Amino acid sequence: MTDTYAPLSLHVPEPGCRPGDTPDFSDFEIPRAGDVKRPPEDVDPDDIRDMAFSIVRVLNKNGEAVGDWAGALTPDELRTGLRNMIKLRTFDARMQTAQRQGKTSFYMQHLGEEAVSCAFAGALKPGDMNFPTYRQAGLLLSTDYPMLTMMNQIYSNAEDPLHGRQLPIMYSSKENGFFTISGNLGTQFLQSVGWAMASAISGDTKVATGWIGDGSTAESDFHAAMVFASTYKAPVVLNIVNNQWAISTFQGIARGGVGTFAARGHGFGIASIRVDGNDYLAVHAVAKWATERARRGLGPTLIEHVTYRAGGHSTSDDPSAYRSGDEAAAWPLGDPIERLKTHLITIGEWSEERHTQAEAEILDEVVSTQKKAEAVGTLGDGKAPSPRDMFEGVYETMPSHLIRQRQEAGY
Amino acid sequence: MTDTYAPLSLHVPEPGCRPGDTPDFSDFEIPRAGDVKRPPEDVDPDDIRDMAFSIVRVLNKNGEAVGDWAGALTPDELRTGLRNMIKLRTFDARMQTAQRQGKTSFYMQHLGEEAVSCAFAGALKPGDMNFPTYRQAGLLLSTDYPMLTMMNQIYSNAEDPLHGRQLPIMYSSKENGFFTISGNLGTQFLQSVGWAMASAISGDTKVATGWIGDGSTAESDFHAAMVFASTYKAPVVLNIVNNQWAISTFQGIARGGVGTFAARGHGFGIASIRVDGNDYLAVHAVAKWATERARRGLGPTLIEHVTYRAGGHSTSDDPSAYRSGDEAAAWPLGDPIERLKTHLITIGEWSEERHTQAEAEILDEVVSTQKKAEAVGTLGDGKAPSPRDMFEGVYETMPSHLIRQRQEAGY
Amino acid sequence: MAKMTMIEAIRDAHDVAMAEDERVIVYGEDVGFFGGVFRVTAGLQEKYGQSRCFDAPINESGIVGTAIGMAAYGLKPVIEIQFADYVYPAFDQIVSEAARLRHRSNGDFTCPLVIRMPTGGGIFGGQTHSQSPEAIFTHVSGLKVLIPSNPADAKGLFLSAVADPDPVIFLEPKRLYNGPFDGHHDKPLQSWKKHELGEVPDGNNAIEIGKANITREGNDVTVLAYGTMVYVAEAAAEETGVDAEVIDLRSLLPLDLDTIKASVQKTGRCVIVHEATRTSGFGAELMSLVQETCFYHLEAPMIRVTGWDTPYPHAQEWEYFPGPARVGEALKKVMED
Amino acid sequence: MAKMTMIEAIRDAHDVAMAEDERVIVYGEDVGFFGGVFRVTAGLQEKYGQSRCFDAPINESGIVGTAIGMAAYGLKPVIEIQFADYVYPAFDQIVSEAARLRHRSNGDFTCPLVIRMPTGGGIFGGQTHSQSPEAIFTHVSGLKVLIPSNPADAKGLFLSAVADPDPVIFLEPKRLYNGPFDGHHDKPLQSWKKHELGEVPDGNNAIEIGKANITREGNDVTVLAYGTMVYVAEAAAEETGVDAEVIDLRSLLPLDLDTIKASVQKTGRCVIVHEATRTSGFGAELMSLVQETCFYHLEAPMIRVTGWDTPYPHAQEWEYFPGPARVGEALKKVMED
Ligand SMILES: Cc1ncc(C[n+]2csc(CCOP(=O)(O)OP(=O)(O)O)c2C)c(N)n1
Ligand SMILES: Cc1ncc(C[n+]2csc(CCOP(=O)(O)OP(=O)(O)O)c2C)c(N)n1
Ligand SMILES: [Mg+2]
Ligand SMILES: [Mg+2]
Repeated sequence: MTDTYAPLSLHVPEPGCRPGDTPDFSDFEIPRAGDVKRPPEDVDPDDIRDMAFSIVRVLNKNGEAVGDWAGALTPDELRTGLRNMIKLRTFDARMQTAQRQGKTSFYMQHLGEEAVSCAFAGALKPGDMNFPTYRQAGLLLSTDYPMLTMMNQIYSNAEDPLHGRQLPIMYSSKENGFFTISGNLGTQFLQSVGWAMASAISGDTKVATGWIGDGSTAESDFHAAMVFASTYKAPVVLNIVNNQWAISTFQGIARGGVGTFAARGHGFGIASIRVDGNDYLAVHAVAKWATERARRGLGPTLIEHVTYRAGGHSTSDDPSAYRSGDEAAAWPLGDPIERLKTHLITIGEWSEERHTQAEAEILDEVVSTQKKAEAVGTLGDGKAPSPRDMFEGVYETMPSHLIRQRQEAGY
Repeated sequence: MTDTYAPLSLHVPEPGCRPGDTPDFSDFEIPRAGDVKRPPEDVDPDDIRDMAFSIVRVLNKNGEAVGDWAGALTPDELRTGLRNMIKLRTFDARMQTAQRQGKTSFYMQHLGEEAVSCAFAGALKPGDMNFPTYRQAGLLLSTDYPMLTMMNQIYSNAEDPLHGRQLPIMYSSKENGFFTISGNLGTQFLQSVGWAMASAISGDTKVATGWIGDGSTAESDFHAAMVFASTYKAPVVLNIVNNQWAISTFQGIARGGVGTFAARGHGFGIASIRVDGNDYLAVHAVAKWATERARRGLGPTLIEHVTYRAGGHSTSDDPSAYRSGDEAAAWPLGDPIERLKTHLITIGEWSEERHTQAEAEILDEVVSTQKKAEAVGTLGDGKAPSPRDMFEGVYETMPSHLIRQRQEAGY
Repeated sequence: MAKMTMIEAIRDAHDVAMAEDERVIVYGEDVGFFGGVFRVTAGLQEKYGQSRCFDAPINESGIVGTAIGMAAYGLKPVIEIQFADYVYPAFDQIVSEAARLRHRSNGDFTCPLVIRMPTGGGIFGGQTHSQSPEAIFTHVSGLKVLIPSNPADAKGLFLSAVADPDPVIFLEPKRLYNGPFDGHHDKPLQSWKKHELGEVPDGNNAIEIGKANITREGNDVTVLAYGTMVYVAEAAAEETGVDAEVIDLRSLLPLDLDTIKASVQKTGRCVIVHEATRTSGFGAELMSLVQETCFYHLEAPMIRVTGWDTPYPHAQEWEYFPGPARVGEALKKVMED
Repeated sequence: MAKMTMIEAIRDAHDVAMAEDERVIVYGEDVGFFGGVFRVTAGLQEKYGQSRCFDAPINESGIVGTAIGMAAYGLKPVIEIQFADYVYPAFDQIVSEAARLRHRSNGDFTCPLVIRMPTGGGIFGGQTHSQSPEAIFTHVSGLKVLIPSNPADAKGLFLSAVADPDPVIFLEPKRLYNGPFDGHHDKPLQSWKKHELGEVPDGNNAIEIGKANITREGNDVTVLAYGTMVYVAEAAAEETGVDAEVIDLRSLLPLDLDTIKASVQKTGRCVIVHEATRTSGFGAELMSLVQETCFYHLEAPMIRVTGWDTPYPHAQEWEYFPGPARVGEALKKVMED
């Protein structure tokens, strides 16, 4: 030890690559598919701490499903998954364009992350409740919820079930287990824990899932969720979607040091796992494992889905201002649709022709649904929900001061 | 896997022992003194993850200082430490009684936890800044800050440096590195990180310490502090004082599962250590190690001080309503004053007689100081700060609306 | 009818609500085994079990956030924030979530939730155990804000709050928890135990939300008050001899504007009293509503008697607190104007 | 003098402040490399380095809490909350800490801190990109609350905020960031780029905090407005032909009551306009102050024109937003009363 010290300086983390740089993911450690073993659901969380520093992967480079997390899904289920992901991507592309055309105010897409929400959806049972962020529409689109209704919401038109009150994509469907989305980050991650506690209090067997982005793990409600989930062993699956970027800031700004997001669970004794978020089979298998733990009263699980946000943050930003345009292509975990497609072809259950045909069918469905929605109306075309709707639903029964204001407003 | 599930139920953690029960700390794993090795200050936090699950201890059962954390303090320094702890305990006892006598509104004591703040104080350098809670007055009392001023503050009398504005014990002394205490839990733990960032931004060599209780780690600002400290590698030492209890709730309500509070650092890659909070030498050694890391730009350290709150939470509560009265005596890490005393006697640097004499001297000092303070005034005896003081200092310059209100109030 | 302190009345109300509806779940810091730092929930865990009344970690956002999830599930959580001064960490969950859930999901999800908190000063609690944050909640569309001034109202309003389908902020004036109910609160070190108790009806005496209560009839000036200030206003009226009509608002949002209007249109004068800091306090809204609806009836400028625009002090508590003397002066002044 | 948008003016103000005083530190979400989602801080990191302008984790309490620590150290942090709608998680740090640091430590520690945030609606941002939370900050003793309405004021007030020894909430009306400055904001999908810019003085044009600005002189009615509403009020006056005096408050706390009083005592009538929800909005405080100080001069009831007491809607934005038509009606009504 010395008594003279050098002046301190502030350490500000920087991503490996900025616009103009060549992306380099060589530091990113990726275990081989099949390497991470599947523990029993009732494992002691202490005994699987290493899983927070590795990555569960099922699909290998050749498109084969390997290891003991494989084998949970039938070819039919896999094809449904593939179709759901294509649908989500197609839907996104059309809606993104519709926003550019001025048909609505705002849009957010899932490009590159489709597996996370689509594969997870298959692990749930009716009555379970998801508390998604704006980037898990696959949880809704994979159910029987009408795509037309989603578009009506996006257009804030006369058939928008939310009556024009909410920003586009802030869907809500209790029936389909999709909690009303909030624009405030992290709040709902915590609410999912409360919902799960309520299920336990009520002697129910339903489970909740919470969702949060890598950047949003920094929010305080992330911590509150961990505290409550661990204290009461709530039947909840807490999902971090680590798509490497918040808006313009990379995950190092939220993560700090050398930890992983999954390792945040260790201080709470929560079972914590990282999974290849672009591997439909791996996400599904881990989701099944974790929901099963929850449903059997074995406590919460924290899952970090490792994926990549291939598009912009939303229609309001241009990622080329803060990251290299080549980064998406260099992302080592590939594209989720391509990978599942290859797997299905490899096992003889799919073909390039069927894929092309499926894409065309889905595009048709999306386009024709879009036409129907636009016939009802788009934002600002005058066929909007009534201004009266703005006053309704603030309370179950409208109090007199709101009635007076509504009258003053002339509706 | 089965498709029928048993009804879920809510898990509510319970302490091992409630009023009437016999305390049982047999589950509490305590390593032997000297067992935990001292890593170099520039150790990779990843390589010492096990330290978050063990406890650094220096004093063994026989009162000897053992292992490689020992040897940092001279007998003189140890005697000063002992005197500081006795002073704090004596001060507390007198002030607690003064509150019972109606001389002030409120008091909080340190009984059983004196080593934590007194031993830590010795590891700091002038200019460093502590962000204490209400239970680290040892950080102030161990400096040259006048005890009389502390009493004046407690009595909200005419010489209270805070002019009667603050609750008793909410001291403030910039000069003595003691940040103004807040009644809101957790807020200051976070502020310490900002102060440390400022030191780094300014190319300074000062470090900050943050303090929080076990119960308060549940607060969201705990998380915010970890996020910012790890992201910017702030020169800060973050201290959790785990005294086993919040108010009526035991640490299991805040901790959940099987983790330790120290392990909260792992998700952030923060160096995390547990220390025997009732071992003056261990606390001092760990504090030295952590402040040295901070001062050399090696990043933050999270320390969990394992101790026991032997008294009530504050003068407002009666712990016998929620825990066994025998728990304090059963606490396996003993009493910090007794342990340091025994050590000094063991190494031939202290004796029962000197101890008794020291206690008497200190009591004299405290009593005579108390008389002086009471001569100035106690709460409600009419010799209070002026009501005018309430209007001053809201802003540097009093705005006109406050001047008007002050005039309206008649001051 | 039984004689009770306000604490006992609210405890009794919990008991009634929990017995009637097993969806009512009670939690908060120290609320379970110990029964709360003010003992409001004492005995409930023992009676209803740990999954209906339990201790929460010290994270106010966590308490409110989980309660929102529970309410969305279909339970009726009743949560305690230990002091109103500690509600701010939960502010986002209350404002951005609880208050808007019904509206933004068009009723798909709702939030029947009661957030209780001891409020106000008068116990030498300093700046972190004395605040009155009611005004900021009244600025949030989607919330209801109640504040009882006596044990019977506390029970009755609590029961309505639990039955309400929307989130309710339930403010409990801690200076009234054990009395006194006489407006002379400035006896700081006197025991709380010696004051008269309130008559509280047995069973479910739910009191409709949004109805004010005229606690003292008068013809010369209307005093708008709530919580502890109701007694201060009454004491001031007695002491000054001004023929004041004292209205205990009980519900700030929704507000019983009809009762206020009728009274001010009768008296032509109005004094508004609250403990919170003045600027943008709820008194501002009250004064605005009265000027908007009673302008032509007003004979003198209305006056606000409030806490000062400073942090709540410790030693200067009774100079900060709007006591009978200050309210009395306002009554005299408004009569002279 | 240069022609600038409000964004450019605030950016320029940062540049001046950072060049003058190396204690000025700028950070927030996306504020560093990218220069902020509205690009207010673009170029500052490049110019002043990473330790004076940097990206923060997404934790608003963390941003404010660390800034308080920095201010206590002796720096002058200027932080951005990405949208005012996201300030609630930081509310505790602002209310319980920043605002009270000086008072509770008797000046031992102080908090010179600027908290910037885009505020207000008009960009189809729905309920989480449109709110106007100014009123709740004005209820907090120890804070100052500023809101400019044009590029020159934005720069001048910002520089005073940075120089101020106490915490300042600096609200930036995002509907004015790039214009228009003509009161006709209800053209949602029109590009922001095409509007006239403002003249902004070079260098340090600090504008004293607490001084309102009469942007339109008139004799018949006083309109109190701030931010975007200043232009709405002016447009309404033009269109109705009512001889209205429009006061741009610029500083809500401290407030320029003298200017307000002088105007209302001249006109005898007052209309108050803001975007925030009505109940307990800042309009209530303004109306109360006017009634307290100008009672005998008032010839008609004052009127508030505000956002409605609902969450901020998406599709119904222009029915919610108090546009020139609604303000015009109020002007006509107050003249008839
Ligand atoms: C409380 C709050 N603060 C800030 C924002 C603005 N914001 C919206 S999305 C976003 C980035 C979130 O990044 P991440 O959590 O990684 O999610 P992703 O978009 O990558 O899915 C930010 C800062 C917000 N919506 N809410
Ligand atoms: C934000 C906030 N919530 C609640 C409280 C009330 N409160 C004061 S101390 C305390 C318990 C704290 O326990 P712990 O952190 O373990 O500290 P200890 O008292 O044991 O040192 C509580 C709940 C508070 N002061 N601030
Ligand atoms: Mg992300
Ligand atoms: Mg404790």
